[in-house]
This record gives sequence, structure tokens and C-alpha cells, in this order.
Amino acid sequence: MLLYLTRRIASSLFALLVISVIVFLLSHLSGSPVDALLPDDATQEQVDSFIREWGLDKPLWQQYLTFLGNALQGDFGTSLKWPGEDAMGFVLDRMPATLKLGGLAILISVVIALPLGIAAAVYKGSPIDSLAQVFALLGQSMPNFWLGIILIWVFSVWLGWLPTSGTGTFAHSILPAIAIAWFQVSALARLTRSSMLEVLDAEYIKLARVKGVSETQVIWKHALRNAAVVPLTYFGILAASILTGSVVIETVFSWPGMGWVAIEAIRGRDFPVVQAVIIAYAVIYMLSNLVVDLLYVVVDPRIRHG
Amino acid sequence: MAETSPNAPIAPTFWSKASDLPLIPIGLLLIVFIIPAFFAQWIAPHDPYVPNLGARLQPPVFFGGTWEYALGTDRLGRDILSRILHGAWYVLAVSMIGIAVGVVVGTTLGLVAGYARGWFDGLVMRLVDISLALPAMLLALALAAAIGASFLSVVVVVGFALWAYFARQVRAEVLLLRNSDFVARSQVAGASHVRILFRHILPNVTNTVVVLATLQVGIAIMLDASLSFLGIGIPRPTPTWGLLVSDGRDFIATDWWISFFPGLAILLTVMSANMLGDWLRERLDPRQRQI
Amino acid sequence: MTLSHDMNDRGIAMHNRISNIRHAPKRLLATALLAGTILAAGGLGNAAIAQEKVVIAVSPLGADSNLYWTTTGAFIFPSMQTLVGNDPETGGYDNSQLAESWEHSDGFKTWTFKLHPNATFNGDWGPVTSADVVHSFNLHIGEDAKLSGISRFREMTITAVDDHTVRFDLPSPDPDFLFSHAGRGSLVIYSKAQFDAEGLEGYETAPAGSGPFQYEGREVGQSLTFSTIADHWSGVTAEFDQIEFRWVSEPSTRFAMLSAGEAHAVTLPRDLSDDAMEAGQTVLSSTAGAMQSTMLFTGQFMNPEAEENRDARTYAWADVRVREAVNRALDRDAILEVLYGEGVQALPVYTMDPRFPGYSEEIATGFDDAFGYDPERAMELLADAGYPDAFDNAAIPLVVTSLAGNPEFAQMAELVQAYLDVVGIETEMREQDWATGNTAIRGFTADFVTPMRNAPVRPSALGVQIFFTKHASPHLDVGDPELNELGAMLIDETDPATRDQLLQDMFTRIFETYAHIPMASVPASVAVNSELVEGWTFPGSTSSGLSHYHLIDLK
Amino acid sequence: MTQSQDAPLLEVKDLRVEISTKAGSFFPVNGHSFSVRSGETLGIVGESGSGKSMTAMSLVRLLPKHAARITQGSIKLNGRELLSLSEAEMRKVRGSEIAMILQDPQTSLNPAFTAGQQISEALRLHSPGPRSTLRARAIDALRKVKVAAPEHRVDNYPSELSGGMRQRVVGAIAISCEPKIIIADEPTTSLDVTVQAQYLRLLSELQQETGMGIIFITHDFGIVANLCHKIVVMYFGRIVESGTVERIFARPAHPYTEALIGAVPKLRGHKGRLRTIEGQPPIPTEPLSGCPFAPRCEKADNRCFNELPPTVDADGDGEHLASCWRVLEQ
Repeated sequence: MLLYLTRRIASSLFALLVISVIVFLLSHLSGSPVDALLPDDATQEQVDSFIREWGLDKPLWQQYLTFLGNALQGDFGTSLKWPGEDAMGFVLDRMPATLKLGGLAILISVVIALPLGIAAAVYKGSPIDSLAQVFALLGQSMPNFWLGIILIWVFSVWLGWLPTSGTGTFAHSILPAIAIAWFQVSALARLTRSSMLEVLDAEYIKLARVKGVSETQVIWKHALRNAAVVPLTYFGILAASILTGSVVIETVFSWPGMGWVAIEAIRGRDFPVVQAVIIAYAVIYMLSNLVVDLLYVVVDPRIRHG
Repeated sequence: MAETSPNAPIAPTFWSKASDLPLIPIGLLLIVFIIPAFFAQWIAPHDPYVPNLGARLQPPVFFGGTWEYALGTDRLGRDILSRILHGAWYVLAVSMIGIAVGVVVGTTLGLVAGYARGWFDGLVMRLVDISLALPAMLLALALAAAIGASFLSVVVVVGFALWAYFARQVRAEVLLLRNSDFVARSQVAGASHVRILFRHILPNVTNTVVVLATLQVGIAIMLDASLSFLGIGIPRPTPTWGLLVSDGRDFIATDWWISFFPGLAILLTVMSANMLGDWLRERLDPRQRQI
Repeated sequence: MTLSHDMNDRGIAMHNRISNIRHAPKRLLATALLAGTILAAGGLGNAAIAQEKVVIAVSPLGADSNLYWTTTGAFIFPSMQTLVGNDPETGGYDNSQLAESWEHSDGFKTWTFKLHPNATFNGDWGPVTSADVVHSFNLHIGEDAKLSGISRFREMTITAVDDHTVRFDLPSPDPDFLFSHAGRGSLVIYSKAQFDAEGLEGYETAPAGSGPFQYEGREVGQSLTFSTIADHWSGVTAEFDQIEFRWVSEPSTRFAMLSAGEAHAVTLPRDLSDDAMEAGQTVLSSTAGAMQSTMLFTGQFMNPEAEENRDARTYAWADVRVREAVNRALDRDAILEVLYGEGVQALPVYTMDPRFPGYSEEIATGFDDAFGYDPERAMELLADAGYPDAFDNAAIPLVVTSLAGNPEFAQMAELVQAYLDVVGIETEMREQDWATGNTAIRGFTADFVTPMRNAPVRPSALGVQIFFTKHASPHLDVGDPELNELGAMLIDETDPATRDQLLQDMFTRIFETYAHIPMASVPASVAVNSELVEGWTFPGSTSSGLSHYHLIDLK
Repeated sequence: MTQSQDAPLLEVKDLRVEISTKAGSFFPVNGHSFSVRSGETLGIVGESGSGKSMTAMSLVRLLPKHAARITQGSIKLNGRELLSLSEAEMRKVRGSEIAMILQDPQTSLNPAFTAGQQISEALRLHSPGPRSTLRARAIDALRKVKVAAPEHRVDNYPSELSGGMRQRVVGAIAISCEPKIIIADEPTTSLDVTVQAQYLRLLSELQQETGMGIIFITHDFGIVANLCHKIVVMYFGRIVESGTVERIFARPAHPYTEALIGAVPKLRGHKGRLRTIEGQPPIPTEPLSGCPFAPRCEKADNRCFNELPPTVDADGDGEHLASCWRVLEQ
């Protein structure tokens, strides 16, 4: 187990390194921060001093090595766009907002998708099943920014139940979380449904019924426990996809999380922050995958003893 | 209704008869997606690019508009229907080429990784990790900033976003297959690795790849839409559906038809592709899980 | 008013019909979404906000900082003041800010400002004196300054004549010097006392200003809050307690905020403004200031001897006939109506404005003749030029940038493309972000036509030098020797009449050589919730277009 | 208990199950009547697809939802009509009065729970006692089915048990509540021959101890001969022949039974090639006249193809019934 963990962490670190190179190269290929951050009529002196100050005149590999050396010590440099802000610190400051949104989105996905998928499986072929399928397909075929804007208009403007955008109260996070979650609901519900169907067909489910176990118990205890393994596999992808979704949705709902930082930083060619935010994204993804792997062991005794 | 207990007194022939072609998704795909993609220039009632400033913001036909512009017009007076029809080709091209890139790269790497194992397998799996850990949207932004947004960049991003799924799935299948009897037999018979891979293993993972590809159509179209939203999609004036929805999003509350109908086109296409994928999965590969 | 009564009634009837039609699918949608969502009704959010706090939602700023000089100067905090103000009605310079009066030498090289004797900083940081001005000046010209226009300041010297008098000595005459202190806001005054006590950190946490509002706090990327000062030294007091600026990048989200009553005022793209009005909200235009929009040919296309990598001469627009054809191919009236609604004037020459020197009535009246919609003439010109066969780079790349606050640029490009297509000019749309485009321009490798705006309208002498000559922004130079020569003369000229003539000559040269594709002159505008806001008079003289927040009149 | 010693424990009369599909409906269980006394073992024999399992599931009323339902007949357990019980009442019958052992030991245990948990679940449902004793009773049940070291096995997950061991755990679950009837649905098909024999012996022993009735479902006439007292032979949803083991083995009345007996290898345990019956059963939803076995029957004549044979008393004493025109002719 320990060996496994060590190997996982080592390979994650390798992946992070490659990611940092990719991002570094891409963001430096064109468009200098000079042009994003200085005004139209900036003079050559202004430009030169800016370039000197941020080491942009050095060769690319040197800039990268400098970056890497510092990054290994946790120092990603200072933001160009948000003067005086430590790049990683700035990203980490925004991380709770994204995690809060992502967490709520995952919660919503699970709370809606599991019962939906289970109901669809249990009542396969019934109207509930069809409804669940349509609901799921809707989520998978609506661009999330569009869904987000529709949600704003329906629930904030016409019904007046929830605030349109911004942060502050819990109510602020509901709409963006739904907008991110819906796509996941689809995927998760479909997965749950198919794996539930498989499990419900199993002999041990028949045996449970034969034992006189009530249908509720059969589904939620006997079937779900086994069916849950498959949706759990999906959690790694779920995490990635929720993070990706946050990039767009945070813009729509003006939610100041990492997605917002990422877009602003890339547009502003704020290299230190771009590096920091993408590394942060990757770390979250990898951690969540690690957690999923550990959760497996809890859910599925076969792995524990296998 | 396909479910029945294995002991039920039902002859197997009966069931294979009952499962016919999924006509609804195939029909929808044809009507909304395939036919427009290839025949838009003959069936579209108007030019999708030329503004008609005299006919701006016409509502759709049953909402106060006329049959002249059945789905209404946009802010430059262009016919929404014609734009959707013409956009289909680009959507088709992006999703097909993007998926093709994903399939070719992902399947090849997955095949070789699963077959060869060892360091190459490790490398490929790390690459899969990397690609999954890098949000496609951020990569797209960085890429667009670097090489500019173009048809090519969108295809690259879609391909990049998808290949890992194929690689992972194919590898998993190959791991199972390489231990099977027929591979062993071929090895004993002295077949080369390349031959074993492409003649014996590849045909066996084709089903998986086909099913996965159908299901990725939706993801590809969604991605295209998100890229348009961020202003890094296929450049204007190409009326890709993503751009149409994205451009019309400001007017959801007022001139709703501008984004609604392209959105509907996306919805129907993705829905049908998914239904088709589900159907294919049931037919071809019962083991395949939905992702 | 009686005259239009009848019209109004019909208009309303019409409007009702349309809104009924539009509401049908809305309700359907609402019901459908409701059915699928379980949400506890009531108590979740409060849509309408109290009138004590005014909320204004705008698209996010390029930089988010309390240190004004480290931003590009797009937004001046209402807690901060500059030396010169603008009249809310006319946009003219006034003494509503820190300077009570000013004078300049005959040669426009020395400017002296007298501060209001009773001006004080908020938060007990004492009176505003010339020491504060000098201190702020030095901060603004520091290494970390990114302010637009600050390069000029670096060349001048500042002297505190006495406690309430400061003098600027300029290297060359500048009749438009006040502009830098008013709308452009190149210098805002920070408290030296606060700096001495708390250093930069004090500014970063809560900069003391002298405006009618006091800085309360910020949420990075989210909002900025100020509270009203009850007894401001200038005597102005807002009728609300607080004002909050919210950064929201999605226009439709801002529109939703306005409609939901979450915001009193929001900035909207032009076409959404129409929708906002249709939905019963009010769109207020700035009283005076205007924004000019244009499309610019990039590269030194008029430079007969430009180096190979510094020009766009291989591109079609290096030929004046093609440039004229491009301009002739455009039906500006139609384009402007689509983009900006009715009543917006076509712009004869970008950077020329009737309020500033150099305005030529002759150009304005001759505009239709020279630039008017004439596709036949365009085609003749093109045939004459041998287009496209005689050109290696016949296709014209049109840049689309989702530049904050200008979503109409995309539509502008699409329209322009459609019109050019009609006369046979090949174009390709190029979607690229601001930084990429700017890098190309700055590196003299730009080879495209790009939309550009000028907000607020700069004094012509400033604008024309930035966008057409090598004197202010070398990278935007079109490379015309004649323009550059005229520009050089303008720099040292102090006689108003001669300056006026020089500017007219420059504008005429630009006009006659079809050196750009001028579009429109548009007022700044803001959409306000008609149930919350009665009115708001602002001149549109700042970069963001917004100012004079204390004049927001609530219901 | 007022019933006499002789009264059947379980009595099934004219039971019919209907399955409806898009293609039409049919009866996988068509007019079944049989009974089981305590201490008695009834074998239900037939090819796969003949409706054996459907019969078993209909006895505990666990037919596939929507698709299948009992349309007529009666199932009496100790004189109590099961078909009129509510679902909740029926649930109390399942596991406690009628227990079932399913086909496949590999899959009929839930991989997510330990053997002990799965045994005590049934106990908890049907014979509630203090929680603390559940484990002891589970170990007890395991001991009864002769599991070695039950104290350890009780905490094992199915994945840690051998195939034979799992089958015993399934047995332990079945007997844990001391049911009156155990339905064993091909319980040994997936076990190897030695384990199979042990297991069958165990079942008989348990039966002798407790006096429970057993319904044994199989396609293997060899097992039936050793284990059962009575036999019901099913073909295409119908009982084609029923009677005591001795009678049927001695004088099979139906050609199908004859064929099945012929299919038993002469040497038990010898893996010789089995004789199989040629042909396939008819398609259930297609209209059928005549004897369903006629197309595969070597002795079929014109009448067999056109008229459904009645059930007749083959030996004239009501102990041996068969549906075949040939019997009538004799």
C-alpha cells in the first residue's frame, strides 16, 4: 500500500513537471505581458524597464529554470497583473471559492444523480426511466454557459429566488453549482443506471429478495453498495470535468475562483499566475484521484483483500 | 424489456429479432446534422453570411414571424435556419476530425501500451494522467493565445481533450486480450507483434472505440461551444453552432430565438448521438461502461 | 409633447404585443425548469436591494489595484480626485476637483494650479497641499507606473510654489494639458501624510482620498465599495450611504442583475441597451463626452521606404485605391444603425472632434462625397488597381478581439466583411486576443485591420499623434512622411491658430489618403433600473465613461 | 396446527404465470399442480427454458416485475393461501417459511458483505433476537452446514471463500431461519462432482433433522434419482409427467421423460458424451396447436401435431400422471 502510494505520488510529480513545461511554452509563445498590461501609448523605456524587471529578456529555457527552481520552493513569483500579489498565494486565496463551488456541484450531482440513476434502473422502461434519460441527455447536450444564463434569468430575474451572481451567501453558490453539476448529473446518472442494472440482475440480489429483505433494503443496501464502485471510478473524471466547467461558469456568474483567475491571467499574460493556477488545477485533480483510489478500497472489499 | 431471467423459457432467436434499428436517433441525426452538413447550400433558404439589415430580429414563424425566416433572424438580419444548416458542416467536421485525432492517437497509444507493457505503458499512462489533469479549456486558451484561434486549433484541442479516454479504455481491453488464448496461439504460430496487434487485437477493440466515439460527439460539440464562448473557437463568420449559441447568449431574455434554435440543434444532435451510442453499446459491447 | 402622444400609445401597444409573444416561451421554460428542480422557495435570496447602497456592475478592469499608477488608468476611484474636473452638463473643464484655478504661460509650457484651500483628505489625513501633489506626481512617474499618458509626465518637472500652488514645467508646449488632469486622469492625488505614516501598505489597504466618497474595501476580482462622506469639503453629498462597483464580465449577467434589481446601473453593449430599454429600463447617455470607434489598417503601409519587416506594404491596403474602395464599400448609415442604434453620427476622421482644435467643417461636409456608400465606385477602383490579381496578399485579415466593453466589434467586423465581400474584397476573420495583436503591432509585424476605440475622446492633437504618427506611439505610425512632418511641427507650435491649421492639415491628409476606416462617434452610456434610479448626469469624460457618482438620483 | 400428518405442506393447484412482451404473451408456467409433504423431496426436472425456475420464483412470488404475473391458481403453505397475502406478509414468508438456494454460489453471495453479515441479515428479519447473539447464531448456522472453523469464516468476504464453501454459506442462509420448505434451484451445477455429492448429502441430512420439505430443481435425472421422492417433469411451461421416483424411472410414460432418462450417463461421474434430445422447443409467443413436444418426438403422429393431449392417470391410481396421447392409447 505504501509502495503504491509512493509510486502514485512520484508519477504525479512527473506529470506536474511536464504540465509546467507545456504551459510555460504555450503561454510564452506569443503575446507578451508587456502588451497586455501596458497602455497603448507606453514608451520604449516603460516597456524596457518592465521587461527587465520581470526577466523577460532572458532566454526561454533560463526563464523556465528560474521559474522551476523557485516553484520547487513554493515560490511562483509575483503577479504581473495584480501587483504585489504572490502568484501562488493569490491562486490559493481563490481556491476555496472554487472548491466550495466544485464541492457543492459534486454534492448536487451525487444527490440528484444517484437516486435518479437508481430509480431509472429499478423502474427500467417506465416513465421514470425515460424522464431520467431525458433529464440526463439535456444536461449533456446544453452548453453550460447557456444553461447558466438561462438559470440566472429564470431563478433570479423572473422568479427572484436567488441572486444572479457574485459571492457572499450560500444562495449565491446554488445557481453556478447547478450549472456545473447538470452535466455531471447526466454522466453520473447514466453510469449509476447501467451499473445498477447490472447489479440488480445479479444472483445475490435475487437471494436477498428470497431471504425476505424489503425492496428498499435490496436497492439501497445490497445493490448500491456494489453498484457504487462504477460511479466512483468516474469521480476522477468528474473532478477534472468540474474544474474545467468552473472556468466558464465562474465567468458567467462572476465567481472569483480559480477559473476566473485562470482566464484573467492568460488574457493578461500574467505568467506567474498562469503557471500557479494550472499547477494548482493539476494538483487538485491528482489529489482527488488519489482520494478516489483510496475510497475504492473502502467500498469494495474485493480490492482490500485482493 | 431486454431483461429477463436467464432461465425464462424464451428462445434466444426471439430477442435478436425484437431489437431493431433505433430509428428516432438516426432520423434526427440525419435531419438535423448529416443532411444539412452536406446539402446546406441547396436546402438553406438564405445566405448565412449576408446581412439583411431590413430584416433584423425577425421572430420565428409561430411567434409573430413569417415563413420567410422560419426560425427568425439575428441582429444582422441573417436567417437563423440557414446559419444552423450551414454551421452543421463545421460542427460535423470539428467533431469528426477532432474525434478522429483522438481515436487515432488514443487507440494507437492504448494498443501499444497495453500490448508492450513496461516503460512504454508507464509513459503512456502518465501522458493520460497529464492530459486529464490539464483542463481542456485552459489548454485551449493557452493554445489559442499561442497559435491563434483557428479551425486547426479547435480540432487540436478537441483531439487533445479526447485521446486520453480512448487510450485508457483501449489499453484496459488490450490488457485482457493479450492474455487470451488466441493471442497466445498466434504467438506460438510465430506471428509478429505488429501482426498480432493489428490483425488480432485491433479488431477486438473496434467495438469499444466505435461506441466511445459516438458518445464523444456530444463532448466535442460542447467543447466547441465553450471555446466559442471564450472567444477562441473557429473564427467568425463561420456559423458553428457553438458560436451561434454564444453570440446569442446575451439575448436569451429578449430575442431568445437567436441562441435557442442553435442550442436546440446541439441538443438534438448530442442527444441522438448519445442514444445511438447507447444502442451500439448494447449491441456491440455489453461490458462497456458509460462514460 | 402632445404631438407625439399618439405615436407613443401605438408604440406601447406594439411593445405589449411583442412582449406577450416573447413571454410565452419564457413561461414554458420556467415551468420546465421548475419541474426538474427542488428548491425551497422564499428566503433564499433577496432580489431587490435597498436604496442605501447603490450597486453598479461593469465589466472587470484590466488591473485590480488601489495603487492607481500601477493600472492603465481605466477607472478612477470615486474616493480619489485629480486636479481638474469636468462639468457634468457640458464636459468642459471645471474646478470641481482639487484645483480651484489654473493658468498657463503663453507658450503652453508652464502650467500653474491653485488648490482649493479647504480641500481635505478623508479619514483625518489633513488638508490637501502641494506637497501631496508633488508626492503623488513622483509616485506616478515611478518604475512601476503603467498609466496611459504617463510618458509625457516623466519629461516634466513639478514645483511646489507654496502650500496651495503647484507648477508644472513642460518640455514642449501642450495646450491640452488639462486633459491629462481631468478625463484621462493621469495624476490622482494621494495623501503624503498617509504615506509617511503607513507607507505603500497604507495605500494598498485603504488609500485616503479627497473625493466625496471614502474607500471601504475590495474583494479582488469582485467588487469595490465606498461610503458617502456626509460633510464633504466641496459641499457635495450623495443621497445614498454606500456605492459598490461589481466586476461582472458577462453582459447578460449584468443585464440580469439590472433586471432583477440587484444593480442600479450597469454598462451594456449597445445592442443589449436596446433590449434593456425594451424591457422597461432606462439607458442614460453621457451629456458630452463621446467614444470614437474606427477600424485601423496596421503596419507602415504609407511609408515609401520602410524596412521589410516594418511594413504591411505587401498587403492590399498599401494601395490607396484599395483603401478608398474599402471605405466606399461600406454603408455606414446601415452599419451604425445596427451597431449603435439610430442617431449616431458617422465619424469623418478618427481623433477629430468638434470640441477640440483642428476640427474641419470642410472635411465633415465632404465626408459623404469622399467616403459615402458607393459599391460601383469601389469596384471600379479595385479593377483599376488590378485587385486581386496584382496583389500577393489580396485577402485582408480582420481582427476580432473580445475587448472589454466592445462586444460590438465582432459584429462590426462581420458587417464589414459582408460589405467588402459584395464588392469583391477578400477578407479573413482573425480572432486574437489583445496581447497577441498588440505584440504584433509593437513588433511592427502587424498585418491586419483592427477595430479601435478612443474613449474618452482625446484632444485631437494627442489622438492624431498616437494613432497616425511616430511621435507618441511609434508602433501605431502609418509611416506617412507628410503626416510625421506635420506632427513634428505640431509638437513645438504654440500659436493656437497655427496649431489649428496644422491639425486640419493632418486630418485632411488622413482623410484624403483614406488612411483608415472611420466608423462612429458615440456617447458613453449606462443602463439604469428605472424603478430605482431617476437619473444621473455624467459627462462621459473618463476612460470608463462613468464619473460624478454623487449625482446619481435615486427614486 | 390442526392439519393432519398427511396434509401436504405446500400445495400448488392449477398455477399459471403469464409473461407479456411486445411480441405477445405466453405462459411459462401453465396449469401446474403438485404438492410437497414435510420431509419429502420433490424434484422438478426439465431442460433449461422449460419454466422450472419460473415455477420456483412464482412460489415465493418473485417474478420479474411488469413482465410476468400469476394469473390463476393457488399456492397453499400449511393451508394458508400465499397468493392472497400482501407483499409485506409475503416478505415474512420468504426466508423464514420458504427458503431458497440459488443456482450459482459464485454470484449468489453479495461481495460487499461478510458471510456472517449475510446470514444474520436473514435472522434479524425473521427471528429477531438480541443483536449480540446474531453472530453466534450465524456461526451456528455455518456449523450446521459443516463449515470448518466457522468462527473465522463468519468474518470472511465471499471473495475469500472457495466455491464449495460459498455454496455452504448459501445453504446456511437458507436453513438459518428453520424454514418449512427449501427450494433448491440447480444448486450444484457449478460445483465439481465431489463437492456436489457432499452437498447433496448434507441437504438430505438437514432434511432428516428438521423434517423440512425440499423442492429440488434440476435438469439432471441422475441427481433426482438419488435424492427425490417425487418428480415433476416440465416441458415448455407444462407439467408433462409427474409421479414417484420409482414409478417414473421404472415406467416413464412421456417420451420426453424417456429421453431425459436416456440422457443420464450410465456411470455416474463419468464424463462421457451425453445423449441429447434433437431439436429446439417451439417459440413461446407463436400460436401452437397440439403437443409442444410433437416436433421433437419420435413417436408423434398426426393427432399429436393437432390436438393438445390431456393429462391422464398413467397407472390408474392417481400417483402417476402424464400428458400424452400415447398413454391414452395404451
